[in-house]
Amino acid sequence: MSGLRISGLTCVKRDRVLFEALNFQLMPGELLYLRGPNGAGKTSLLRIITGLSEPESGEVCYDDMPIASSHSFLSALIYLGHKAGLNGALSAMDNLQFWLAQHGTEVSPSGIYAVLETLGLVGLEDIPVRLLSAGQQRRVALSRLWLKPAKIWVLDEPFTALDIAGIAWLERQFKQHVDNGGMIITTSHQPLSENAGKHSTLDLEYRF
Amino acid sequence: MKHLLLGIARRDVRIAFQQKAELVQPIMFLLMVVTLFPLGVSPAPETLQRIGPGVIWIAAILSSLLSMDRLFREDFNDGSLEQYMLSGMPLSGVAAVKVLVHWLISFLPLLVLSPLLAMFLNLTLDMYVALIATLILGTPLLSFVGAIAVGLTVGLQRGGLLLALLLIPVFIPLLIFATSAVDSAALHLPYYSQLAIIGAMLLLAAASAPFAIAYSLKVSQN
Amino acid sequence: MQFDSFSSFLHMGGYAFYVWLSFAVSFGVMAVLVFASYRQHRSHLKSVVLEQERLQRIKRAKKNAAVSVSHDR
Amino acid sequence: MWKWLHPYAKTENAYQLCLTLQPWLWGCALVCLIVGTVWGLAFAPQDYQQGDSFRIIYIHVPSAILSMSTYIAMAVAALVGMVWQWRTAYMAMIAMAPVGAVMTFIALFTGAAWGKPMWGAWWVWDARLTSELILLFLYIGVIALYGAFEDKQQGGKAAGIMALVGVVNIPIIHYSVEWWNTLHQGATISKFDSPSIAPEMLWPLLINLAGFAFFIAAVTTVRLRSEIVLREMHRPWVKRLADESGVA
Repeated sequence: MSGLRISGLTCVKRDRVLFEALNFQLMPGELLYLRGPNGAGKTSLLRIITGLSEPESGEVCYDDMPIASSHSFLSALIYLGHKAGLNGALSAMDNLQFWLAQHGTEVSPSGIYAVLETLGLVGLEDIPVRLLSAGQQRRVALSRLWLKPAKIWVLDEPFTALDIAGIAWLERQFKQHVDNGGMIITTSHQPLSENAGKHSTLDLEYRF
Repeated sequence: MKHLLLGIARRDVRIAFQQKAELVQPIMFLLMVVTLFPLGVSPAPETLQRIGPGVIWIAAILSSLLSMDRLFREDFNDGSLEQYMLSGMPLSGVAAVKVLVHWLISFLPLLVLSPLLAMFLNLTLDMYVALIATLILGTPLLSFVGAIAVGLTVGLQRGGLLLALLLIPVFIPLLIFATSAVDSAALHLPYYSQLAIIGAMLLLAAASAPFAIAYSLKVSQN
Repeated sequence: MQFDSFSSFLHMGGYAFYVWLSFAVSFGVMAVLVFASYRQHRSHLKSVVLEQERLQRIKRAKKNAAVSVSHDR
Repeated sequence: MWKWLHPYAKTENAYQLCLTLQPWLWGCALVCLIVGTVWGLAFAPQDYQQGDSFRIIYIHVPSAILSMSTYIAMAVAALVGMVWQWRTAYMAMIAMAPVGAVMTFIALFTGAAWGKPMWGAWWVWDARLTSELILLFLYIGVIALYGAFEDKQQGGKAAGIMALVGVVNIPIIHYSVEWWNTLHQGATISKFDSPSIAPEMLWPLLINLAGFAFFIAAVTTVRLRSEIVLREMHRPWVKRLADESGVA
């Protein structure tokens, strides 16, 4: 069955067990809200799910295939970490065009301009990214979600540096993506409002 | 393959040319280090000719250590490295392309500058021909092997000096063969065996380094 | 005139290569400097114009956004 | 003190001043350079020792002298900028740096080209050429430092301090290189003493010197104007200027 299945996942960082024997599933059309205090291992879990980090033990499968050997997993995935993944010397347009070239997705420049406009970045597309504010850089990073057709969104603190209007707007987009059969795992330092629609939660507690 | 070229190669070239000032710095460092030797040792043409090859190669290695750090550090710090890993492109391919672009950007100007260095150190024409041959074969080797150490130290805050400690011992064979090639050119002796050895080292590095770099990036990324 | 004929002037007492090379390179580099300076001046002026256009685009976008918000209410 | 200069601290007046001075500077530069070069190349007598190769002196000596004086002018501009907080002074300093670097390069190249027939090698570690090369490194240091800063205001101040440090070091470098050269006198064969200057040889040299000086001043005004436009980008008079210039 399609979807993400995590079984028996254990992660140890600097010989401190963050979580142990974690099992959960994420089905298409589901939004999973990952909650837990700082240092509970939320980011580490997300990185293991995307395959960036190796777990101590356990397995992450997509469509019943381990993600390391699954071809369709990476093309169906978008990961946005704490770092925006944008090079300061390049402009937002350049950064996104190169990112799309790396992921083998064809989007016309006008398409990119349109997405940046919906994110309220008109006029800021061609100046070096380092001149943008943290919130604007976060919006440029977020614009990737609508540039590459991907089902799985793995987002680490996507709301940081966004203003209130931005947060509400992003939550509505989550709801829309989930309704279209997408899957989202996200962490957030503030609870999701009802804009984001129904969502399941997973709690990680801090272990000494 | 197209993704690699369009996504990584053009991007690195674009970034490098956005910061033109940084392109010039390793070359000026090399020129200044070479200028120190006549002032420090002696301006006598014979002495300069004898120490010339060694001076140029040692200066090239030191200046490469300076510019080597820039290979992955920027991408690691701003998160682009994570996006490379999740882009479906083979990480070893990404590493190979980045190393080649880095060689083009920082070592090609060195080759262009080498006639000036040869003039400063009073090298004869045959010595210069040998020098260029060793530089063309040797500098990509510097880039490939250096990139492995850069991949390992990219996660550390102060990786610069540690990089030098890691790489200088590894560069010693290259230094020995390159300088001996130029010296035997000075004595009009054939130096093809030295070039062959450097070439062999280069081929070995070109074949195995990308995978080692990819692995070291995964290790420091984890 | 120090030289009896134009060809001996060009010959420059056997040092033609060095004299003409240094004069050519010197005036060449100076010409490049002048050209680069004027080009830089033009490009700075152009960047001012581009900056102004960008600010207009941002203002217009804000105005449209304000107009569209008022429609929603 | 210097009150009459103060209005030019305002960059717009400085811009207008450059505009008015520029044609005159270009005029004088071209006239002096043409007269000086033609006179030096064609009409000045041969040197009894070096023959006609000494004619390179008509470019080498002016550019060598002016490379040094441009650096000193840069340091003075930096000092003025620092003491009286004039932004225009810093901009003038930055405008001068590349011009001085070009002059130093010309002095180096012509020195090497002049040395080749005499010593048989394109480059000899002669005292004057070596200190000229080190001066080029000082220029490149100041330019690279300014380029490394994003905030041009801060970059100007940093480059200014570097220029002052450089100007203090120039005599030290000069005499230590001279001493180093005498130390290794046996080693090198550089009897680079300039030939005895007969009066009719001297005139074209002085004219060329003036020509080069006017050239430097003219290029500096051009570069200063472009620096002002860049640094005062958001000022209304610059916006008006950019529109009028029709560089759309």
